[in-house]
Amino acid sequence: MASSTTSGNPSVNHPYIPSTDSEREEMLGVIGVDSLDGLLGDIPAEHRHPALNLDSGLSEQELATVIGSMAAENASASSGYLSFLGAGSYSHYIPSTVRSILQRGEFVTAYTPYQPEAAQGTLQVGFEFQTVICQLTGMEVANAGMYDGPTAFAEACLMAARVTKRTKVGVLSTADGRLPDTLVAYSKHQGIDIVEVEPDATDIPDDLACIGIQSPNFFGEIEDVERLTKLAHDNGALSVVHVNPTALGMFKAPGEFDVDIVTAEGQPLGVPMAFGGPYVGLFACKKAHIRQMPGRIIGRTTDTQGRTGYALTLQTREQHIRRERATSNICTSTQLIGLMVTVYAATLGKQGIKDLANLCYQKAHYAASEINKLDGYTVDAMATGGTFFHEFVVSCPKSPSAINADLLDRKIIGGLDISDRSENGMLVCVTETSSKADIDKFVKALSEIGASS
Amino acid sequence: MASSTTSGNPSVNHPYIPSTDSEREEMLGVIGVDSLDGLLGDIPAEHRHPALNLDSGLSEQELATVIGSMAAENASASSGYLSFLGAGSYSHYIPSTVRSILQRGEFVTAYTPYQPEAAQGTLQVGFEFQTVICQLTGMEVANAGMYDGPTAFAEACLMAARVTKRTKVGVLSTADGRLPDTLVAYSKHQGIDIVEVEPDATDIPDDLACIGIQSPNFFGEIEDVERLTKLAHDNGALSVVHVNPTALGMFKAPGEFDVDIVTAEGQPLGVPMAFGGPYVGLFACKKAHIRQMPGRIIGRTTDTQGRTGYALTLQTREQHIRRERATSNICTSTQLIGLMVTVYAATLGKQGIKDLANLCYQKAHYAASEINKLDGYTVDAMATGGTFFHEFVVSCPKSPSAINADLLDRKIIGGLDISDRSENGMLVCVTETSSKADIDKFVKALSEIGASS
Amino acid sequence: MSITANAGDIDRRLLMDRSVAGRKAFTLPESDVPSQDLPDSSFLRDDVVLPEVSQLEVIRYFSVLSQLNFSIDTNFYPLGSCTMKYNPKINDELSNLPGLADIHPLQPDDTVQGAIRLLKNLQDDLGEITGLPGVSLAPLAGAQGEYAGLLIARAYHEAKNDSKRTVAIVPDSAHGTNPASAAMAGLDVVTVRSDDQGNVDVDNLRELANENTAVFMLTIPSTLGLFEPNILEITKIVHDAGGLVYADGANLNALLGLVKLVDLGVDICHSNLHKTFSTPHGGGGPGSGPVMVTDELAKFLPKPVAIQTEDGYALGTPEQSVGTINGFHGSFSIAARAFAYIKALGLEGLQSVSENAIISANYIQAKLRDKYNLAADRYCMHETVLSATKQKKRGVAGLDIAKRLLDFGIHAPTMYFPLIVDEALMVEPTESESKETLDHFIAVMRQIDDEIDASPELIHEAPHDLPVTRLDEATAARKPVLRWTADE
Amino acid sequence: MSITANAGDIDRRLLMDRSVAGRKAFTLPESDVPSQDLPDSSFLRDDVVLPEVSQLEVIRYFSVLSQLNFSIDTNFYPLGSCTMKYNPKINDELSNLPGLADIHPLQPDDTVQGAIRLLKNLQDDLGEITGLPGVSLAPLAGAQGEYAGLLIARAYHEAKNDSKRTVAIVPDSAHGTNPASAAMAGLDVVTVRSDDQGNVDVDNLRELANENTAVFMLTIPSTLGLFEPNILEITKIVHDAGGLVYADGANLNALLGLVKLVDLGVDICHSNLHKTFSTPHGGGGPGSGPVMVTDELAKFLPKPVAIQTEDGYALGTPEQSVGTINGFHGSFSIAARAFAYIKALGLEGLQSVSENAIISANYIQAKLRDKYNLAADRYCMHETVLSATKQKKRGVAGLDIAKRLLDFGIHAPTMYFPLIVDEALMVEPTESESKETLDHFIAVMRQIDDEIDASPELIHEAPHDLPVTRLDEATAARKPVLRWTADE
Ligand SMILES: Cc1ncc(COP(=O)(O)O)c(C=O)c1O
Ligand SMILES: Cc1ncc(COP(=O)(O)O)c(C=O)c1O
Repeated sequence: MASSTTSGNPSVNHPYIPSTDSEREEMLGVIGVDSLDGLLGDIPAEHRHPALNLDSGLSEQELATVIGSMAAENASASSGYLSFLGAGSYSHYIPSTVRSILQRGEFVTAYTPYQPEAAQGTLQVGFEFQTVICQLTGMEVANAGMYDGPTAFAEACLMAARVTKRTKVGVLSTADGRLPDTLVAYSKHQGIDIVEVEPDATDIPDDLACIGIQSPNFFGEIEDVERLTKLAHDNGALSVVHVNPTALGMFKAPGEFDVDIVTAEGQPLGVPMAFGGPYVGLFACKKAHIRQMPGRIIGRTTDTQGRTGYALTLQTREQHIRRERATSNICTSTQLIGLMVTVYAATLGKQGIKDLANLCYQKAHYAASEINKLDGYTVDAMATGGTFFHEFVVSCPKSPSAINADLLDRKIIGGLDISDRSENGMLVCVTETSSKADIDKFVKALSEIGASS
Repeated sequence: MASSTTSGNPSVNHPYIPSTDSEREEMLGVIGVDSLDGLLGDIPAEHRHPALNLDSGLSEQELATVIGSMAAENASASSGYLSFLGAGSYSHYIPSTVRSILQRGEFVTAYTPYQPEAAQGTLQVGFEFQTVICQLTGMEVANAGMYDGPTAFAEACLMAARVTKRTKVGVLSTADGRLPDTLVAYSKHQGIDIVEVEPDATDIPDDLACIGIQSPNFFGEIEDVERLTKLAHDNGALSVVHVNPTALGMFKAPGEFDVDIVTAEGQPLGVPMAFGGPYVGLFACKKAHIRQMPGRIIGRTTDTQGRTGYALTLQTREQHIRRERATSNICTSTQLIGLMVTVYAATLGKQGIKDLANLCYQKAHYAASEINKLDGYTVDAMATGGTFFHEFVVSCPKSPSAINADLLDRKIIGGLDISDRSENGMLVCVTETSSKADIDKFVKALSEIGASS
Repeated sequence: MSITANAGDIDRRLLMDRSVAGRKAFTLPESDVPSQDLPDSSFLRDDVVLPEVSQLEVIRYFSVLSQLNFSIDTNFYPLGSCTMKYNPKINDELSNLPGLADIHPLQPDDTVQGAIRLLKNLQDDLGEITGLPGVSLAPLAGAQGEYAGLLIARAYHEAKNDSKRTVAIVPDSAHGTNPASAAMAGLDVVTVRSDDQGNVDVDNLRELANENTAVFMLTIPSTLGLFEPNILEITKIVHDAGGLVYADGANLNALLGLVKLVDLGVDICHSNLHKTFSTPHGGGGPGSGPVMVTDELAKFLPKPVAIQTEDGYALGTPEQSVGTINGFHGSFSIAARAFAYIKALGLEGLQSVSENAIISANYIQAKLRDKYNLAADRYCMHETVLSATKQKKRGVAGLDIAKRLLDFGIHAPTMYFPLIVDEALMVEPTESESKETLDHFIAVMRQIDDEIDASPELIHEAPHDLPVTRLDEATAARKPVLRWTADE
Repeated sequence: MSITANAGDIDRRLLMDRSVAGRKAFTLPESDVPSQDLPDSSFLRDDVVLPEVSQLEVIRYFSVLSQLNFSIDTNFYPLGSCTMKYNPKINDELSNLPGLADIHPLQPDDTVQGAIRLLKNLQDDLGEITGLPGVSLAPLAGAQGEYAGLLIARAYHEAKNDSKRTVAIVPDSAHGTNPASAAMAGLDVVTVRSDDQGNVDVDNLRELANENTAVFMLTIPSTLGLFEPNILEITKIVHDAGGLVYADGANLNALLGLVKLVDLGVDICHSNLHKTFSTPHGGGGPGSGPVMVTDELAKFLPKPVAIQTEDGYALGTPEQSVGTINGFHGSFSIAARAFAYIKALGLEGLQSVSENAIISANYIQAKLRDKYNLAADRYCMHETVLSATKQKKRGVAGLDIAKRLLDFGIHAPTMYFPLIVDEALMVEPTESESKETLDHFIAVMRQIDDEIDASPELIHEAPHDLPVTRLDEATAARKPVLRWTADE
């Protein structure tokens, strides 16, 4: 009889499933059916219990072997590779505090805090997160996080369109292609047009909803956010600035330039690169616009006894209340990554974020100046006098892809090949995780590879 | 002035030390001294602030590099080595639940539970631990853990001496040398004599406090605990049995043989090998002897509201109460390793411990029979018909140390060279962490190395 | 001023309020490169005012805060539609292996073969489970999966030059993300009614489906935890009208190995890996919402898609891809967890997941139906929607019952969803809770019903023993305080 | 039967009481080798009756239990003599690296060079800090370090054929392990009095030290948190009598970089790595208690000792070693944590540890001395011993005050130790707690003193809000229940 409860399959007793055969039997009895199939009457009989081509289950030890071997196939710092990739995902040292707090099951295995009485931990952390993002960006308000940087940027442009009631969005030509690409995917059926704006533009169409600026831009260079913001405002547009949060330890905050909306990829703030995700999008804006903000927002309030507490707020913007008129369709977001960012910011603190930005600056500039000395290699920003952070474009003596192939033989993952945007251009990124010895090894390899061309 | 508060040293602001210069200043003011030195008047001035030859502090990132490189110098499974070492420390798969619970700071950073109201977590786990040890060994009572297996064995022999009021201790000649060695170190100034007893002895001196039996013994073979216990009892001695806890998933428990005290190394139950420690000594005995037991004991009781709670009990045996008349000097013990053992036992459970013992048995016997087929190699237990578990002695065609050197070139760490106890003897251990392919590779290597002699 | 003596009454001050000038929790290494000139000071900012606390304060602050949460690791959490099941620890561990956590998304394919192989295997398994073989793991959550699916539907119609199909038909019981995603995709949302059994009103659907229909979005099983008895008819109506059928797979936990979505007539679906495939919810993400489609639609999938080539594995872009819906390749380390989950359970295990989830929900329903009304009085799938209308008449709302449950250490069910059920309490026990836990929940729910008459104030003022009582959410929204500020 | 509604009132049932036949939390792999014959059934046992629970139940059970503990990660824990300081998370992490955690103790030296190098470096640092260059990391805790030290003392006298030295002189203020270890080492314990200042009574010592004296055991600073002003005289008396001076280094936290023990005349000492060097206490271990000795005594050290050779590093046995005091090489992964701690702080940091520990203790003492008597009314080192004698007269014992502190989320100080102080409350704040935390503690201690008159029942019945109130320890000892049994 036991087998009938699982409809012909041998009933499986698995570590993730506590019920035993006799318990299943008993429950089916209470329900009043003979077998599971008695509960499945609504499923078309001809399609019930289809044949499936899946493996049998593995023990934990076997699982660890299978996935461990997949991990071992990848080249990473732990397998002895140096890497000079950046372009939106950055290698930074993650403090032990971040990993330690990330192991707290009470944070990891909770749901979105819809019941605030049972979620004050998540909620207070979210409020801290919003505070950190405001402090970093110099903005008035921030939400509790978006999916990632590019979607935050896309949602910011859509928000600018809502706020200005305009349908044309300008994006600076120096932005990472992933920003306009995501914006296109996010807006293509909403009648939004996207136009490219040059960083040195002195006028813009007068029907722009916003200028979207990445600074430091895709090439690592700081844009003149102040001037561009003024240009936007003069034309009734908003200024949307996408930043690298690490750079904010050193460079002026967008808030100082009257920027309207700031977005960023939160990954550099304590989040593993993890082949691209999950990350967290940072989103901050002027207080005037909060009711147009997408995403979850946590507010402070009091309980019936007058004690401070935190709760989700301004929920009428959200899909579960406003449905097709919501400011965004986002539901499950990135709270846990927000926790990582919050612990990271608390750990680095005022001095740490400054020291970190400086250290990254020093290392990247050292690398740039050493590379710039090499025959055949030019660092563009050094040639033009641009101010850069973290990453810079190297014009190489031959195709970056050929150079990268040679580098790989020396266990070096070179910079990003951006020859589609800049002739023989390689976008090189250096952070605090590269030692001088690592940089010197890279420079020496470039030199040798360049000479052999 | 700030520097004077730290007596000439620049005051250090470190992540582990929150006080700032101004706070130190303020506190010294409240205390009523000008500087720290005002508090150090009792330290002979000529010896104050000695020169010390120590490095400066490292940042966390640097620390991770320094210790990471030390770790990378060692050969382990993660660097691709196979190992067939056992002899008191065993490679077993540790379930994720164990590591996960071990990350709970509330367990890790608590003190010995002297304040039971604030330590019910630690205490209930300890009670669970005692239960697990009783269930495994078949004994009536267990303590909350000793330093490690050999010290537990030594303390058991000393306890037998107290119980019997005799001063001569017998230890089986087949025991791991670390057991009598530790016993010697533990007893040498207490007028205890240690005599060797052969496993097939049919009579023993009539003034023995106990026979100390390791089973499975050093060579992996099961001893006739029942007969030896009876022999001990017939002579007014106790029977002390040191077991391998993994073997108890399969082999009869000492409790079935009227054994008086059972000890074991707890390491196989979910504890990393960690170059030898920390481990946990398991200690169980008959209820009649509990007031002579060493170590911490946790008992169940009720609070003023009648609720169940747990507390340290029978503390009058311990050093902090009885001082020089205590049953042991042990204070800080191994509670956290006990937690690991407890989570391990709860995770494996009734079926798992049985399956594990069987799997180890199957693998070791497969390896033994394959090695036994090789020219020049003999598995002693297979020759004599002994029953073994986990490990077995191989008589090799040449010196095990020479064979091991060759094996190492193939990234195999061979069995333990025990040629001091058995001619050209190698003690080989195989657990569930060795796959058939691993074993076959080892056997093939032995075969080739044997042939090349 | 007396200090409150209560171990439960913890210090709620924010980090900035704990900050002391000069304290730190971390030190950066000294620079080992020759000192470089800084940019012009006009570029540089003053200090970022972040917390200045010690490392112990960081750990203690967040550790204590964590204890204020209910979570799967500590509580029964029968939150309907959310599938709060056990999140295996081994999955977290494996996804954090350096070889998976420390790889850059733009590394050359040949340096990340293991990672891409993992993605490809997961795509294949999800394709097999749903019967929809075109899979992209790019979407970062269910809602993004929906949006990607709708982009695909639009691209499909556009490719056929069928430009008038601008309507999404959505049941009144649908989750809010469905209409919100449809609106983002530029579709007009038309609502189809549910009948009194909680099923799609087939006649109403027949009226609505026409040459403007781009897509019909259906949650399977429905948000009432019910399987549409007319599913084949429904999908046929849509297909006959030239529309596509989108299945919201948030409830896939009920169907593993029991039925393939493709066999029901589904063209496109998403799955929330953070529900059915047990990746942790993290207090509100990160998640992952892969989109699965028929072979015919695979060419429209968002990029990237993992493919097998002659030399190994690669990330590719489908021919007519709807494009890039986010930064890189989706939630990779969430995908790794879901992959581990599927491998650990295997075919029989996955079937057992759904079977046990269904039995548990029906068991609760059977044991509570004399006390609580049901949204639909028939066997449910993996969740049951209770309706507290009888209790409401006796003076206690669904919300009060939800809050009262918290007092017993049980998380509240999903409240007031689906919108079509009065005083809805949607209970999803999942397969990973023991019968003992279900019995405890049942006993508590029955006791709360008794309390309505015996001691209603216990319910109205609940919860009693949590870090806060009910919060003033109205003021929070009217006068939003959204961050710490210096001048408080 | 009504269920108690209280989120704090958790289910305390044991695992065996949650066990259901057939449930499991883990699966072993299938065997991949040909099936082998089992031994004769006479060897085999029936099932081991261990818990049968699901994996979620394992995680939830232990997670919830953990929350019942006070700990450094969640509470101020000013437990005197125990040095409950911050335990850096990075140290746990690094000691768990596979290259350190997964190595076998009997691996050939050349396969574990990194591990032995770590041990050698730590030996050198401990030797430098104490000035005692002979170091063995073998002892598994402070008490075993003491025992090892006493074995060395005995070996030293024996080597000189000085067999009548069988007495250990121990102050009346000593920790219980001192006399217990001495007894284990076959020494007769003779107690030296403390004077009214809490110092060793030098005259009494002079009377006791003679040709039978093997060793004098002194805790430095003393268990009263005081530094012996006559230390040089004391050690001279012992040396003149031909005895050795053993320093119990449990309080070394006060002396880092401020004074070397060797300069005070110490011959042998131990250090508790789980105190001064910040390895976590784990709820009662594991610890590590290295023993440090003068060059002259190094040949007697227990084995192993890490040494540097021409080809690298090796584990060696000193010529006249007192032998093997436990299984392998000591608490290796605890040693790794202590090493990480020393490297993270460096010279200046270690000095700062002691300086700040001393300032914090004196600050508390200064702020409480008007309300509480002091064991000795002078500046203390890293801890202050209060005496609740004034409070006792008003009806409240030290124990009551300790329990009342728990209500405020503060762990109790060490009670009734040292034995020579009436109603002792030994407070050790450590350097890792902020001034704000100290101020909070001070305020609470003052408030409790006020409560004695205002509301004494609050104190007598404390703690109020913890998982249990005071426990019946008498019955626990009289009728011991030490394990779960089936027939309850
Ligand atoms: C039925 C249903 N559809 C869609 C979603 C949205 O999924 P996500 O939160 O992953 O974006 C949810 C999540 O709650 C849901 O329950
Ligand atoms: C003064 C003193 N000596 C010795 C010890 C014993 O050390 P351990 O607990 O590490 O064995 C302690 C521990 O509490 C102590 O405080």
